[in-house]
Formats: sequence, structure tokens, C-alpha cells
Amino acid sequence: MPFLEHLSPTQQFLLFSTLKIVAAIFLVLLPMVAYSVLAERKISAFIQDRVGPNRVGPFGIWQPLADGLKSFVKEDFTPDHVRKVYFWLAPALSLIPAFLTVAVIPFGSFLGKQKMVIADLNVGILYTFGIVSLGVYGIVLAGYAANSKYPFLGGIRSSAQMISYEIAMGMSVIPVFMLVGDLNLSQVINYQSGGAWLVFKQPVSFFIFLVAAFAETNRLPFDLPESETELVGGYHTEYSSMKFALFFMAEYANMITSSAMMVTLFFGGWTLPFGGLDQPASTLTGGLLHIGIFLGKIVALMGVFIWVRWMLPRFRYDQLMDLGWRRFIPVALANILATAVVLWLQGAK
Amino acid sequence: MQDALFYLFAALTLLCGLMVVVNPLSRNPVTSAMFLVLAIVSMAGLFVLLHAFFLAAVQILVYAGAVMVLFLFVVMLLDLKEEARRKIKVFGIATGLVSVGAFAAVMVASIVGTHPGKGLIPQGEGTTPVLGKILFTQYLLPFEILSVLLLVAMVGAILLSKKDLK
Amino acid sequence: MSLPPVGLEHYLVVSAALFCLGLLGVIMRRNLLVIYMSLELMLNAANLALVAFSRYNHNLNGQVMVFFIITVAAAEVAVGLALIVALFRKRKSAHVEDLTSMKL
Amino acid sequence: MIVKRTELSFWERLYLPAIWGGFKVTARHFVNTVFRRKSVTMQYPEQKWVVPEGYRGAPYLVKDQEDNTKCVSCQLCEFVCPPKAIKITPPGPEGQPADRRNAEKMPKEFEINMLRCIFCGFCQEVCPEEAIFLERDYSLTGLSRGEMIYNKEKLLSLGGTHAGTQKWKHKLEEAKEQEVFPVKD
Repeated sequence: MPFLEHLSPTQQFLLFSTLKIVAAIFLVLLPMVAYSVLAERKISAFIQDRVGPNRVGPFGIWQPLADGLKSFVKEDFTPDHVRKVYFWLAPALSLIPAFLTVAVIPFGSFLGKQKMVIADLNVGILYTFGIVSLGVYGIVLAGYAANSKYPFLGGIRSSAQMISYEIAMGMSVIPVFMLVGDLNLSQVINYQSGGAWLVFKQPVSFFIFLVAAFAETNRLPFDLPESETELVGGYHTEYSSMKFALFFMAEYANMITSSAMMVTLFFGGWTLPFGGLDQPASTLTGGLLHIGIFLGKIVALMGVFIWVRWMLPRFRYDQLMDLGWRRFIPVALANILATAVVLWLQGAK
Repeated sequence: MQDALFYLFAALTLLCGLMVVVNPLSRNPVTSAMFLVLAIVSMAGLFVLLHAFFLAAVQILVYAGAVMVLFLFVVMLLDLKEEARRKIKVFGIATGLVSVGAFAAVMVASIVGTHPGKGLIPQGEGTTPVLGKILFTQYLLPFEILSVLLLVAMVGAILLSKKDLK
Repeated sequence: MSLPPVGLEHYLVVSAALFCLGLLGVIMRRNLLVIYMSLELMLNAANLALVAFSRYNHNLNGQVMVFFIITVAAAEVAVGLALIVALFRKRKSAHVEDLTSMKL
Repeated sequence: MIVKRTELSFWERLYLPAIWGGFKVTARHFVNTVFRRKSVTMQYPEQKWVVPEGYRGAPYLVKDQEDNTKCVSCQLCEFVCPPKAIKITPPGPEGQPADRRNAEKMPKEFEINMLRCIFCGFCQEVCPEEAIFLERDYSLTGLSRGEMIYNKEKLLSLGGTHAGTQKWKHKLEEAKEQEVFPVKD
């Protein structure tokens, strides 16, 4: 393309970064959020011997659009007793971190000459954890802003839960980086190319990460903050229409990003161990194929997320905390120790 | 572009710092806490400009993600009612402003007057492996003592927040 | 408008200004929690200066120091907030002017 | 009553067998619904539920096979109706006489407010002429409250004719049967 050569490297970088951000969020993430809601409804229906939404379009494929339209045209009601500024801030604050996490995840190898990652940070995983820990604010503020008992309790519960499980989550991935020797997520994928997926090398790590991801995204069996019966509706009791929809979207966006993290860390990212698909692509088709593989793996993990929701009952709050602090953190520590010993023995040879 | 980013982040940091201390919008401590979060995040931006990537991440992770959430928790749980506006002591404020202003003037004048960074070229990347090596060799003892300190702080906090402390 | 190229002194000025803001908060505000936040601001100002020094002196010791400061600050906040909560339980106030039992 | 909590075994405390069991159950239902089309729901407006015999739906008036209104405007149903959904206007002394033998009068107007009706079936139970029956209709819709008050014509057209339920013929047969098999005392 000739016009590209007129641009300075900085301008090219800005152009491509903007393109990647727009594509990743508006072409991939948001449609995936919409359709994961549909998938959730369909799969839950199938598990419960029902049919699920099938009125809007064939098999209900336009249902997400109808839902979105409904959210937009509903009355945006702000109760009188809430703290207005935080009430408006909280939904946005819960959605934004979910989108920011996408920045460091390598969602493909190369497309043309562009590396398919928005920001190839050398502290990728630390960045992710930092952003994830910012996700608590949306929920805390939602609970505080509502200025009534049930949302407050829901918000407190949720944030305590998220902070607790962040620790277990952070500790569970340390062995991964001990093996890889780098915090850069592209390097993690390089390490796994050729089929040495870390899920086989670190199953304990993966299991803890998976469960912690359930807790972080407030999904069943850990959806205490919004447990319908005890706390009315958790931190989003007072929300309606589009603001509620933002919380809803944040939950699904979080699911997608944590699935993407799991794919990157444990399932080899955009690689597949056969057909030469574990090497960076040189052609356009290859690049697109890699993106497709990555998205396919995410979809499979999302299926697990949804499936588990309709399979397990909710944990009690003390059981949840017990599981986080007294089971997972010690197990994760033991896992780190074991990995360290193994690496030390290998190095001693 | 880096310079522009510096000015942006510096302005944001100072503005948010100001809003933490003197907030004309509200006297709610939650507002102060939220502005402090913003200040911390923009300071992480400054750290990135100084190529201290690891510290930038830790800054967000620890300060914004844990410490400030703790602050928010305490503010929310104490449920400080909008305090009745106490009488502002003009004398106190005046002395405070004068002393801090004098201090600031001395500091800024000494910095600007001496040009401490003259001729120094910024170098060195604060990446995780490099920092980790230093932490576990040169600073191993302080690091270990720090972990003990954290344990002590944890036990202390639990003891202090027990209800029936006898 | 053309601003001068950024060097060490710029970072130091920002750090000094931030430190003074924190100091101002500690002196002027009367709410214990806000005083505590101002303290955090001062610690952060010191962090910024240390990181800037470490970058311009080609020496990572400053960054290690910042790492230690952040850790100590976290510990300090945990204990300090627990103290504030305990005080609040006893006095039903987080206002420094109400906590004057040591005063004659 | 004291319910004893049994000590959980090691495997139970691990949750893993329970999770595996959950996976099996949900997967079975998933496969049955997707591939064998065994969903328990039906596509309601297109596919309607076939109500069983004896279902108590909406009460309608019926005609006999000679196309006569069976109701004789005795107002027993109006009296017995718990929610007072039935309103009968009798013909009065100057009103139109009945259109069949064995009947003194027929209702000038007969209204059932379907919004009030609780489908209890008392009207059908009490009717001496077997003129009102709870049919199998269960989905009554309308756009206004007024539309939901069904008048005589509507009730009659919805009820249709009930052949074989001519009460007096029926009674006659019963009497004959009793002659053949005398009731023991």
C-alpha cells in the first residue's frame, strides 16, 4: 500500500494500534458478548429440556439485537436516594477493565506484517492482574452508590470475594512463568508451540486458575453477590435498563477475557500442534486461521463457563471463603514449591 | 510524543492530588479516595515513561487494586455521615498554607536552581527479570524481613479489628 | 507553546509538588481517613523521585527501594486502617479534633 | 428433630465426583434435547396444549340438538357463582316466551364476566337444565375489559350444541332402567 510509506513509523504505529483496538473491541469482543448471552440462554434451555429463544430470526439469532434494543428504549430510571455521581460511574467502571485486558492478549500470530497483539508488554500478566484488580471498583461503587442495604451487602461480598480469589489466581500462574521464564504473553505462547501445552504440565495451576476465574467473574457456583434470593439482586438491585445491561455485558466480557487468558496461558494461544499451525503465519490466510483458532478455543472455554453455571449449586459464603483461603492458596503455594524443586533438580543435572 | 505524555500524566497526577486534598465538589471521603486512585494510575503512567514497567504494574496492582479498595471499604463501613461543616479555622489554614508554600518554594527553587539532571541520559529498563535478580541477591535480607513485616502487619490488623479485644 | 524537553528536574518538580500537596492535606484536613490518603500521596511522591533518580543515574537500586516502599505502605495501610476502625468504634468519630484525650 | 450431619468422605470433600456427576446429568439432557428433540416445552401459540377430559375451562351456554337455548333463566347459577361473574336478565312478564316446550322462559340477556370467573364449575353443577358447561377453552384474550364480558350470543355460539345431553330424555331412560332393575330397599 503506497500511502503507508508516506507515514512516519509513529504514525503507522498509531494507525495500526487504533485499527487493532477498534477491530478487537467492536468486531470481536462486543459481538462475542452479545452472542455469548444468546449461547447461555440456548445452552441453559437445552440442559433444562427446553428450546430457548427462537422467535427473533431463525433459531433466535437476532435475539441479542432485540435485547440490546430493549435495553436502550427502556426508561433509564435513577432512584431518588442514590448517590448520583457514583451511580452513573459504577457501570462504566465495571465494563472498562474488561475491555482493557484485551490489550495484552496475543489473539493471532501475524496478519501481513502486523503482530496480532495490541500492546506486546513485557509485563503482560502483571498488567492483566492490575487491570483485573481495578474491576472491583465498579462493584464496590455500585454497592455504595445505591445507598441501601442489599446492594451494599452484595457489593461488599463481591469485592471481598474478588480480592480473595485474586490472590489464589495470581499464585496459580506463578509456576507457569517459572517454566516459561518470561512475563510476556507472546513468549508464553512461543513456549507452548509444538504441543507442549501448559495445561498438561501444570494441571493444578490450571484448575485453580479456572475456579478463581469463576469467582472473579461472579459466575455460578460463586455468584453470591447477585444471589437472587438472599440479597434481592446484589449490587445491581437499583439499576435498570442500559446501566443494568452494562453490568451484564461486563460479566460476559470478563468471561471472554478470562477465557482468552486461559487459552493463552494453558492452551497454547493461537497454536495447534499439527499441520504447521504452531509457527507464526507468513500468509494472510494463515494469519486469519490463527485468529480463528484462538477464537475457537475461547468459544470452547466459554462453553465450559456456561455449562458449569447450569450444573453446580451455589456455594455458601463461608464455604466460598474457606475454599479460597484455606484450600486454593495453600495448594497454589505447594504447586509453586513443587515446580521450583523440579526445576532445580533439572538444573542440577 | 513522550514529552507530551509526560505533561499529560504530570498534570493529571497533580490535579488529582489536589482534588484529594482540597475538594471543592464534595467533602465525602469516597471522592477523595477515587481521586487518589486516579492519581495513582496516572503516576503508573509516569513510571512507564521512566521505563519502570514492573513498578508501574505493581503500583496499579498493589495501590489501586488492594490498598485503595481497603480504604474504600473502611470509608464505606464506617459510614461517615456528611459531617456538619466545622468552623474553618482561618489561622490554622493560613499557617498551613504559608508553611507548606515556603517548603514548596524552597524545594522547587533548589531543584530548578541546581539542574540536577544536567547531562544525564536516561537509561536502564526496570524489567521484571533484572529487578528480580537484584531483589534476590543484593537485597535478599531486606526482602525476607519485609515478608516477616507483612505477616506481622496481617496479624496486627486482624487483632486490632477484633470486636471483643480484652 | 513549546515546552522544554523533559529531564530529571521535571520529574523532581512533579514529585516535590505532589509531596507538598500531601503535606498540605496532612496539615489542613481534619478527617483521619483523608489525612491517611494524603500520607499515601506523600509516599507516592517519594516513589516518583526515586524512580526518576534510578532512571537517570542508571542504577536499579532506586526501583528496589520503591518496591520496598510500596510493600511497607501496604502493610502500614492495613494496620493503620485497623487502628482507625478501632478508634471509630470507641469514639464514633474519625475526626482528629474529637480524639484529644491526651490533651489537657 | 435433630438431623445428623454425616462426616463427608475424602472424595466427597473434594467435590470432584459430584462435579463429574453433574457433568454427566447435564450432558445427557443436553444431548437428548439437541439431537433427539426431547424438549418438554411446546411452541405455544402455534402448538396448543390438548386439555384432558373433564378440564374445567371457560363456561359457555349450550343448545340442544333442536337448536333451542337450554337455559330457562332460573338464575341459580347467578346465585351460586362465588365471584359474581354471571349476570342474567330474565325476560319479565312481557318478555319473549320460550322457544320450546317444557320451558317457561328463556333469558333476555346472559352475561359472564370472564375476568371475574374463577372456573370453579359451580354453575355447571347447579344448572337444572344442563344448559351451561365448562368447556375446554383456557386461553381467553381481549383488548379491553368490556370485551371480556361475554354476552348471550357469544356464549351460545362458543358453546355449540350438546347432543345427547337432553336432560328429560336422559331422566326418562334412567326411570326406565330403574323399572327394569327395581331399586332394593
